[in-house]
Amino acid sequence: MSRETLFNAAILALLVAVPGWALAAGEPFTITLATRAVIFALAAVGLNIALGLGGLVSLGHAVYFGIGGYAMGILAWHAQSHTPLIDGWLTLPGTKSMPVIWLVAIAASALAALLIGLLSLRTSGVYFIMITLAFGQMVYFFAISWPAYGGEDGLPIYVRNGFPGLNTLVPIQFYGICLALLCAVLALNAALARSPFGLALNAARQSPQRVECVGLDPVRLKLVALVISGAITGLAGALFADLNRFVSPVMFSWQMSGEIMVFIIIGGVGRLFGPVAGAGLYVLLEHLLGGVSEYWQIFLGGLLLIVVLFARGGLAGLIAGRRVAHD
Amino acid sequence: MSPILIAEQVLNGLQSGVMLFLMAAGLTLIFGVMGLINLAHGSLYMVGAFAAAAVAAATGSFLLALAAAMAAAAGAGALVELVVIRRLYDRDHLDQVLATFALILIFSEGTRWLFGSFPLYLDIPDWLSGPVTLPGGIQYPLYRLALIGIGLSVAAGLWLLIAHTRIGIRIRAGENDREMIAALGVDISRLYTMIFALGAALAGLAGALVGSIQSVQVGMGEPVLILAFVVIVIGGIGSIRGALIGALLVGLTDTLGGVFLPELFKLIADPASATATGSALASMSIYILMAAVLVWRPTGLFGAAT
Amino acid sequence: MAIRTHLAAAAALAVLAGGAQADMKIGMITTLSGGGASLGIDTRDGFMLAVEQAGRDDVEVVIDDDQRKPDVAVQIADRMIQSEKVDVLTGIVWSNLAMAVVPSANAQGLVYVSTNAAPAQLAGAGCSPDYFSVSYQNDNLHEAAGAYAAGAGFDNMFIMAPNYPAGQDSLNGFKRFYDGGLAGEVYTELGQTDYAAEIAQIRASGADGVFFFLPGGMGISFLKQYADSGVDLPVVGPAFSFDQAILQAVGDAALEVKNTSTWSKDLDNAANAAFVAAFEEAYGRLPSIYAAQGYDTANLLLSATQKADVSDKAAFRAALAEADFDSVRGKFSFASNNHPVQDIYVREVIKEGDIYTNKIVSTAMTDRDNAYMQECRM
Amino acid sequence: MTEPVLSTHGLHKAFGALAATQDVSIDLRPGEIHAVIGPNGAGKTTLIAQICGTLAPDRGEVRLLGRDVTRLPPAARARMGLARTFQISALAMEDTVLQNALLGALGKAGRPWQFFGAALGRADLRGRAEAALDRVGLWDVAAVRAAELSHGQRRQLEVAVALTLGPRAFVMDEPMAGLGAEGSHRLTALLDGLRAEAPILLVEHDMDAVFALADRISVLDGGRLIATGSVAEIRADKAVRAAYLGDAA
Repeated sequence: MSRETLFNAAILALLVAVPGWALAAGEPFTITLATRAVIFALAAVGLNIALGLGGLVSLGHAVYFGIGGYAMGILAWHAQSHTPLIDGWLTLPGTKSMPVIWLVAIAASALAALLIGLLSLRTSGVYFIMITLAFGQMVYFFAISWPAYGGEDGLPIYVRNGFPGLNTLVPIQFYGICLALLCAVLALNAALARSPFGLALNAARQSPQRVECVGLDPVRLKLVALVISGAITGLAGALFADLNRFVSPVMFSWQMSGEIMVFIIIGGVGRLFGPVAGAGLYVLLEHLLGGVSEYWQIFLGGLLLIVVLFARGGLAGLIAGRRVAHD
Repeated sequence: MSPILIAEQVLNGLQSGVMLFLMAAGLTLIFGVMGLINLAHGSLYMVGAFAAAAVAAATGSFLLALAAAMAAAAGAGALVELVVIRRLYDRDHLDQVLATFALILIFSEGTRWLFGSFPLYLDIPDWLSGPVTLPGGIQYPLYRLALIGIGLSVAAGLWLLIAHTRIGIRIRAGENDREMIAALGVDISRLYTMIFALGAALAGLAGALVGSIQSVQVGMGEPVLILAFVVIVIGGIGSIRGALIGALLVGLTDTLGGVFLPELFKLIADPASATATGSALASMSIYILMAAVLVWRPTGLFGAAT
Repeated sequence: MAIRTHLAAAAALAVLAGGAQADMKIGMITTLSGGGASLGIDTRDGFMLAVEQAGRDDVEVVIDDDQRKPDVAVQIADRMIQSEKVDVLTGIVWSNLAMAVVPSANAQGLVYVSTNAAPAQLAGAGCSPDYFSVSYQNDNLHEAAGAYAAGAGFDNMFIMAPNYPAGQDSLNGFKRFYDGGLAGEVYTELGQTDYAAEIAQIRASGADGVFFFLPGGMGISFLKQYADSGVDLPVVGPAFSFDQAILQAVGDAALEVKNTSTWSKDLDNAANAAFVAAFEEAYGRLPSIYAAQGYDTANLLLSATQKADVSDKAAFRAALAEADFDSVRGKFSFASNNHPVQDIYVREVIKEGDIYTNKIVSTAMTDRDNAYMQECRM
Repeated sequence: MTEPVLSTHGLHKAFGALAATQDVSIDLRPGEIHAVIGPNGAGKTTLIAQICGTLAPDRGEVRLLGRDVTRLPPAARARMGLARTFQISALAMEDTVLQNALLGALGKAGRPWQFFGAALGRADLRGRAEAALDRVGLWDVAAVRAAELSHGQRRQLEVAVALTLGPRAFVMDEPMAGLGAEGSHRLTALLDGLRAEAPILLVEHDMDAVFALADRISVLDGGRLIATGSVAEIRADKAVRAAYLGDAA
């Protein structure tokens, strides 16, 4: 077993063990905290597909996170207020069913990623960063001023949505759902990285002209990566909204985009479990440092600087060592 | 809507455009010469405003406050360049984004730690306050006219600097070929520090000038930073001329969109919902402008073709 | 696991039962860092001043910083409910954070007493017997501004607010009691800092007065730019832009502006005089409306514990609804939807020595309740 | 005479006042190695960029297999059978030699939209990639990262990737650049055997290699084609000697 495999296994074991420990130690809130970390990790794994595999420095992933959140918010709000979602030649009701909400969240954020990708992938490098940031800001302003679903106040959902056969109101069961989804997406990520698509995408990141010269279209590869990435981050957004039983435009803010990226960097770019480690560490720091000082973000900033300047592999790089070639 | 009002709104658009230019010019210069994307540029804008507010409170002099703003921002810029930024020139954009994002956190919380959470007081001096009457009977604040004047002078100054001075030659050489300029015997790291400090000083100046008619508070820099990014994307990265044209376009679109879109919607909807919808759309107008420019010219109006 | 409960200031003030189980455990979620921290700090300081004055050793307060982020506020609420088993929640400054926390806290059976935020949803269809607002209903100050404008003879006002729900509620609240004409009705961008375009519209509109609702830095920017524009129409607004902390950053530009408030430091009653003096003594600054509301909230909670045990929820709610405490606002009672019935005043910004502050000039509304009682069925 | 595989007709490209390519017509016939030489700045790189589609000409056309491809993007030309190698190696440096070759095979197969199943496990792709590596002599370093290869090995890998495409024509941009005598010699032998597979348009500075390999030579100078002919003809051409060989000799 390589060190990276051990590192991954250790993180997974930790995630599985947390609720048991929390219940035994009489700290049930830790489960909520761990759920938050797992959902952030899911969002970051999504971004990592665009960033780590595709080299797309998207500073606008909060768009997909927020769209996922609003997919949940809008569907559940219509269900709880017993108003139809669409009322025209076709009448569609809202829903409180998690699987349906997830599908809608995935589809809606994938569509948004497709539209933003079509425009922003006309450029590359630093233009791409600025443009994704700008589109994020555009959606944020729209969400604030669009009155139909609460605008800046957001939408409260009184009761967490349901999942067949489970009681999602019990923190540990909701945590289980989130962890299972995270594992599924990690498996998907691992499969993608090894697949023919992953091979081509990986090459498109390193040398787009090479990919062109073997007859493949690097822009289309990146676009598909962005769509998959956005869809996963959207799913995370739906879960995040369910965790809080609330959505608001804050999910669209550019700071959110920055934070999702920070998770990856602290954990390790392009590493399968990097985003998971990063999100966990971030939530832990937020919790612990927040108790030490109101100005805890100074420490976060300092840590981030040190990681970027001196420990580029992030946590995964420190613990698991440098990346080795596949196979 | 009267011609006077329209003229006044155009002046307003112009004024917000030239202030954006001060931000965008530094960003685009730093990117053009050093290849660095600097998210912390908005923090330098904030540093300028806070320095100006502190010095104005201590001395009562507006000019001293402006000088202090530029000096503080240039100093902070040079320091950051020496300690952090110069390690980033050879890194990829991702590292640059993250390191400068970290700098935002440090600057913002550090400023809050030093100055507290309350907004600071900074006002325009008496000799620039009040309105003047322009030809055509337009009443317009003298201070805003002064802002337009200062912004355009800085633009002209930058053009002179780059086109006609030794340092300008070095900057242009640096843009084209780092190795060549090193071969010319120019101390490249000193040149970079100077350019970064120059960009920072412009941001600090903008922060102080704009801070005088707005609220000096933590986090004031980031909205401007994002607008400046839009400006640069529209104008073309690395082009000072593009930054000027882009800034004016964004300033005018933002101002005129906010005024005329709600009016336009009133033609087709009832006033209350027209104002709300029109305003919502207006807040998106500059991004729509950006998208349109991208479709037409992916590298911006004055960007080099790739 | 270390849990960040007692921030330094709170720890000094919170009266902790030495090992004994406190009879009432209050969870305070408020904004103590980032933009807007000044409001939360005042809320906390006013609240803790009342707790300290009461000298009760059976009341425990845990305080945490929501960073003005809804998700953080929800997370803190979950922790306080699940781990710390608080009896009551309070302290949230912002409506959007209140919307995130209050309904789910009520659904989990907790009483929430608001020190400030009181959005329309929670007063109308979303009202709850477990939710009390000690401050006002969000529309109140705007309604009072409308009533004042109508009474003062304005009949062509230019009205303006940011384009978000509270802004839309603001203009609707104003129009509810203002029956004159409108020279203009403008929604600005939330967080907008330059109002040159709107000021030009005001100048061209032929209005006889301006009503604006621009909380925080937006109000500072607008007032400074307005003062410099040479447009000298009278201005009226709700108290938020004329708060003690903000006024010092606006300076002369705010002088003589009329604003509506449920409280002012010169309000003439014994409880208020004692509060203002004690607050200045304890913290070395003048109290703001947020401090006054925090102080009243604490006193309301303390008064209810005298009458009922917090574990007997029905009795405790009834005790709260009686509002049997000395409010710094003088008379104070609850309407049927647990929002205040109170007088609302018109204040004017003045300068006392080097400090900008407010003085009451008239009463805009007497015994004002709110517009949403009909929609509230509980 | 047989139909040329690849040809340009009156290609013209200017950057501002500088005409980088002026009225260049050149063709590549089956079975030949056609070398393009010229001094620095003669317009060789610009010409290749137009042939491969990364740069659009101002005037003129590019034909591949009898079809006008002037407006087609590089990927489409590659799918038609145009294989290119780069002057500065454009490999995926973090990937292994085998993965780089697999990418070519994947491009040839034209189906990158397979999200599951390991690329390395695809027998068809792998067979094609391994055959190409074998052909250029990189079989024993298949598991090494491209970044760790020697300069000469990277050149060989470039050729291997081109081979996986099963191309109808090669365009090679200075494959010998930076190689030592031995590396040059090995690559020359490799290219020599390739012409039977598909003709090669070879842009090269190394005159020994050019004279050893080329069936025909075209000479560019100042963006113009000043001569085309057999090796002997070019050696004898006065204009060429004056413009180029004279200086070089």
